[in-house]
Amino acid sequence: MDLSLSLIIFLPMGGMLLLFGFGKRIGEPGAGIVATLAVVGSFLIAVVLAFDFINGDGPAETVRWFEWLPAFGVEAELRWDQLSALMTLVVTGVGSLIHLYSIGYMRGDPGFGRFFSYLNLFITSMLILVLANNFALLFVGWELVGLSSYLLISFWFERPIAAAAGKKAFIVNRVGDVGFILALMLIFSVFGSLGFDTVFEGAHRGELTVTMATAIALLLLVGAAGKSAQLPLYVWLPDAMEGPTPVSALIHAATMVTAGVYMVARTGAIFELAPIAAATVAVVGGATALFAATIAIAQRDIKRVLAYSTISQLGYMFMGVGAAAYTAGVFHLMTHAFFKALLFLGAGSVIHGMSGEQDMHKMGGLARKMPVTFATMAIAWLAISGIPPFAGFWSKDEILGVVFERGGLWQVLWGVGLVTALLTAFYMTRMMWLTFFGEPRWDDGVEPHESPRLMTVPLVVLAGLSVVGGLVNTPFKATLEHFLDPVFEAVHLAHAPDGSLAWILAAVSVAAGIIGIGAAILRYRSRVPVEDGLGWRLLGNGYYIDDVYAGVFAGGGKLGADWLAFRFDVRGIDGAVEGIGSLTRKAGGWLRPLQTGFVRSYGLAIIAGAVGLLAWFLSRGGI
Amino acid sequence: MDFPILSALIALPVAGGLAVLLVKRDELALPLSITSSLVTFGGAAWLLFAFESGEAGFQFVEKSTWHEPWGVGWHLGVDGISLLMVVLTAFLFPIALLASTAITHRVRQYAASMLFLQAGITGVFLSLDLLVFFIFWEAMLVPMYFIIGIWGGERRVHAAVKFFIFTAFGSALMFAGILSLGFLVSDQLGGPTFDFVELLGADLTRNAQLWLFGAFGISFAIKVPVFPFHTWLPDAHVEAPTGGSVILAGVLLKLGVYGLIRFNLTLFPKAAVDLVPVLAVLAVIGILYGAIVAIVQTDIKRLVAYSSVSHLGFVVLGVFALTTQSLQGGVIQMVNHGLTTGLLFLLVGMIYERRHTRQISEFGGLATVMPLLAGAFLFTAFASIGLPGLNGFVGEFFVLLGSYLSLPGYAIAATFGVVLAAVYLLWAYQRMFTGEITVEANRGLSDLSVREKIIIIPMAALVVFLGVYPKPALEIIEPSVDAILERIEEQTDYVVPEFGSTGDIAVEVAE
Amino acid sequence: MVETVVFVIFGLAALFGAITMVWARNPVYSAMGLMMTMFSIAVFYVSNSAHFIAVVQVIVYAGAVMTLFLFVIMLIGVDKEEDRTENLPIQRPLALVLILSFGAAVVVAGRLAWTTGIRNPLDPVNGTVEAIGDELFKRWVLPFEITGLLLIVAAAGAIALAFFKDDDDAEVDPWR
Amino acid sequence: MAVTPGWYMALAAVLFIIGAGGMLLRRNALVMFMSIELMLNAVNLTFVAAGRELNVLEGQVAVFFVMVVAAAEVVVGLAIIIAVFRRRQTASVDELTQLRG
Repeated sequence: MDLSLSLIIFLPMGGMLLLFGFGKRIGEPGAGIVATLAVVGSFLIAVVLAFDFINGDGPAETVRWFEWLPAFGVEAELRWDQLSALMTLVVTGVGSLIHLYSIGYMRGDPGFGRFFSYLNLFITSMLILVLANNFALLFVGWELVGLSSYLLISFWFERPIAAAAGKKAFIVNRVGDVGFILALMLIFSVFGSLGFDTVFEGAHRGELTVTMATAIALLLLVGAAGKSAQLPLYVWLPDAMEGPTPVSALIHAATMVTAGVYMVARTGAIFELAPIAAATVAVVGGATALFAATIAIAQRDIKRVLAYSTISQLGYMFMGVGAAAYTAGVFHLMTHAFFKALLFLGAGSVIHGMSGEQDMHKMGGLARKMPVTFATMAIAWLAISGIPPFAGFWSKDEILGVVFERGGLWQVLWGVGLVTALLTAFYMTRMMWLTFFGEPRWDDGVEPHESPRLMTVPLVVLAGLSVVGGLVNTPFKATLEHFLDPVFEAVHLAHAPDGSLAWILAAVSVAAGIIGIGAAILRYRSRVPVEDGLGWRLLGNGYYIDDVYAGVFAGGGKLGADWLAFRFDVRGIDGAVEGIGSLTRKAGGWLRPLQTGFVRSYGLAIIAGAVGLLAWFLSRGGI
Repeated sequence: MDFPILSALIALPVAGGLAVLLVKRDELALPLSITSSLVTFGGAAWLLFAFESGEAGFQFVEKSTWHEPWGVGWHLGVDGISLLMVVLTAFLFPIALLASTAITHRVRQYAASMLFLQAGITGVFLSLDLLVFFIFWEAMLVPMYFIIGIWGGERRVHAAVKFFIFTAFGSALMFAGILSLGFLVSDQLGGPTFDFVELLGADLTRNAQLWLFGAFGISFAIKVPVFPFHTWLPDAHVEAPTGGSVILAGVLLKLGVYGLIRFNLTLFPKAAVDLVPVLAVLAVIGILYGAIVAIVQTDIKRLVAYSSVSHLGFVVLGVFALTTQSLQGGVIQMVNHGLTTGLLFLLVGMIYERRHTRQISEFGGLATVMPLLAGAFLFTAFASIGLPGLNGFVGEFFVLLGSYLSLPGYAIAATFGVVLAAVYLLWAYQRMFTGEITVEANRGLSDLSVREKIIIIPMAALVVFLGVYPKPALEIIEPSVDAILERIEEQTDYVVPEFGSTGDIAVEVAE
Repeated sequence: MVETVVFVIFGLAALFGAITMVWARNPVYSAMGLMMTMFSIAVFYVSNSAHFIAVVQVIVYAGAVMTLFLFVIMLIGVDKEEDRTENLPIQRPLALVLILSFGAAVVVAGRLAWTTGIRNPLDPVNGTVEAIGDELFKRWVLPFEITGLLLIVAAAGAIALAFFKDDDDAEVDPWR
Repeated sequence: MAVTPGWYMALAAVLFIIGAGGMLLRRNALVMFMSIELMLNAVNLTFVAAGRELNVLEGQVAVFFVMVVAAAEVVVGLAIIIAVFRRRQTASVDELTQLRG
């Protein structure tokens, strides 16, 4: 068991090191194949290891590598339980498909070997994050994932915007990580250890007061918001689209951004003790979902639509885990991984076909030109809009159901979720229509063609998963719930309603989806309306929040730093030091005129001194 | 056979220096000095393996008194705190010399002064007699002054003089402190003594300790440099030659921290406990101030210099949080900072040797021309930012989590320094290495030569090793650190906070 | 009784000499004045039974030093009348103020105690040559030898100043 | 009304003050020099008077040494004055101000 679990991480890590060293020599397809095999290998091992979980609740196992930080009692230790198994399967599964796809997509790119070594680095760090058995190792994965996203976003570093986007992503993630570190501080100060087991059992034994639990939970939320691009730290995800499309698919849709959701699910025990914090998570999720959905409507760039859509769907997941429906959240995470990866890869194949063109207003009528891409993206489009029997419907409906079930204010959140579902359907239909239907608005010299088989095969597989994926956890047969139960039995789970209420809610959400699609079709059927009114520009630029951030933090920060560096430091402190030097010289200058040159003034001084001395002696009463 | 390894570690560089001076031909200077420093490194490596890591006291002690009535003598010893620094010094010098091939005029004097500098630094780390410590402290200044003053950049004389006066001012205070300490204890210990081990036995009044803490503290604070005394560092770094600034950043700054731990914490515990808030404030200011100022620097060396101010702010915070984790973090971060910042300076030196300018605006798109150097720079930048898996993270993690219980507010403020570190380094990397090549001169630059690879690979390997498996290093540090904390607990009413005490206690402290 | 008469006469003589020395326009007159003061002081030495000192005073001081002065005055040219213009503005008033305050201080000190130190109960001592010689060569022999050396140095100095007159650099004085 | 050493000291004080005045007010180097000699003599007189008061010989020994030093001083002083005079043809102190700050 130990070896095989470690192997899951060592395979991609080996791939990464091998390609990093000899990427160039292995050359064009070879590097891709090595990388893909590594990830597929991990996937197969994960399936084998997860097998005994499926037919009954196998025990959670831990594999200890070595003692990493003795003073903190932190061991480099892996944990294999149902939740990490599920995440590993998603990461390696979707990952291997995307690796396969990238071989086609990145053909002819000079940095081919380097790209795949970075991809394997990402898979390794994501697996470390998912398989960690203590907060410190989780943080290691957390940061390494940030590193690989930095490297992959600014992969084409010759383009300044890509480099800037990579830096922005890392720094915004880092802001989130500050919250995470503060949470670690509190946890360590309370429990004296960072191991999951000690912390969660301690939480159950009541070692954690409500205020402390809320503090830790809120700080963990800050970390999660940073990594999963939730309000207010979402600004880096749209810019991260500068990276190659497979990267967007893998990192910014399927796996990395879901790390926040996984972390909240994993630390359920703490969130359970802090209802306010859990509610905040849900509210943040809901708000982000609605907010991002509104922006997605007005995007022209196909990848940006999907980026805001991802932020919105992550909002859903946060709503789920916030409402203590961890299985629902994780379920939506899984289904979202399938159809969102598919959408991104589809978009990549569209861009590939249109030789780099990303503006939807310059596309149209591609259905005939790219039938497979169109078909698979259509499936994903129906899945994300929540049309049964596709995957999206089951997971999103369960989340809405749970939120509605919680009653009280939660139903307001349910309303928000419903509106977002409608908007989701609208902007996805808009995207599909602008890209695949209507008359072609291509630039001249652009010859769209279907992508090679290497790229379309993963699309088809993902399409299948998008269809089948939902059936894993339907109200009739909640297999996923049983699968994950041992992980969450310590935490009391909120369950979706059943019986007539479930049906009504399902009907309402499907109706919302259909209305969204209908509205979009009506609007875009005949001609592409000109979209540059005030409202459109406002939404198109994301309420200008990004520019506000740039102005306030970047601009303001720079001004403050300039003042501090060149005014305060150079003139202030350094000036003080140099000042002391020139002061002594000046003082010397003041004393110079005392030497008048006249002997008699010196005589005068001597006599004055004598008189002074005598007076002083006399004042002390005689000698 | 108790071969006086410690004295050898000091004598070897001196002998090397003299030999280099005697040999007439200039081109022999660097190879000879490199071999001499490599031999010293061999000795240091042997010392590292022969050192029992579970011990708290001084090992390999050599003692011979010169002047009995005053208890002055040649007393060397090494313990958990100084061992790693001695090995780091011995490790950095051959690399610094190997990186100084750009020095052309008066190479012999350069190599000799570097070796004398090594002797001085090793002497400071090893000597347990306050007067001998002071002699080495002053002796070390002279070669550094020449290295900056003669082989430096344009405003080198200004920088050298500023560096010298700053440190000399501090050491004058320290000398007064040493003398008064030596004679203050004469009535308790039967006659004045300058021997560190005997001084441990003395019990000074709180007032005396405060004054002595101030005298020693200011001198070490200048060296560290703690916030208000840092203005000499950017000038000294910008003007120092590559080899000089590697040593300056890698080891010289740590003398201040070593002094703070060895003398201020151990000899004056009462004062140390009282002054914790003061130094914690200065440390946190240093962290945030150094980082913010580094963001907008136009000269890359000045940027790295300010980053050193920020990183050493972390170390000082760790040292004065007075918990076993934070103190260990401080000591290990000294070594880590030495490696990462040393490597950063080496890389900056390599770029300087190619383009003879340090202005960031002069560069752009270097990654297309020199991918290896760009990769090394990014690797070191991430180590310096504190990416887990690399050595910077271990130190920061220890300091931040360790200092939370005793200094909650300061630890939280210091955590934001982590973000700023990412900002200034990545922004510098972006401006220098990514994007198109704008300046024509950058187009023809060559990538890493074999010599440069030989410099980078060992350091990079150490950076990764200390990041992934810091256990052996931490086990060396832990006993000595615990010994100091126990001594503080005995001497004062300060209790080292217990991590993981039941939730409620921690809550009160945290409120 | 005799002593008071002697004191009064020679006191006035000394004062007169001192004032002439300061006031006289012609340096020779001031030299004469100083000589008169020195002689009256010698008389005071005698009245204080310091006979050896009185003789030495007359020979060394009044004799050798004053003649040396007269010699130099002759050398420098006695006829030049000093112009009385005072070009240091604050010199004169400040000098007077200091002198008066000095006098006041002395008067105040006088009232306190003219002499400090323990009185020697033995019979009054008189400064005969034997007594002074005995004192000099027993307790004060070291200072005595040092003064010998001092005199040699002074003589050598004077000769050096006189001989090595480098008349080549009649350089123009820049401040003139 | 016997003459007490106090009288002598008072007289010496007056003489000293006159000497000081002379040194401050006159510009001729020689006269200043003579006033210094006068001040020295005044001090000698005080020494002797004090010696008589306390019946000790130290007073007179001190005077002896003062005289020796004064002699040496005069020798060197006059030599300087002559050398300066030969160069500047003046003995007035106020013209010799090259050594100012």
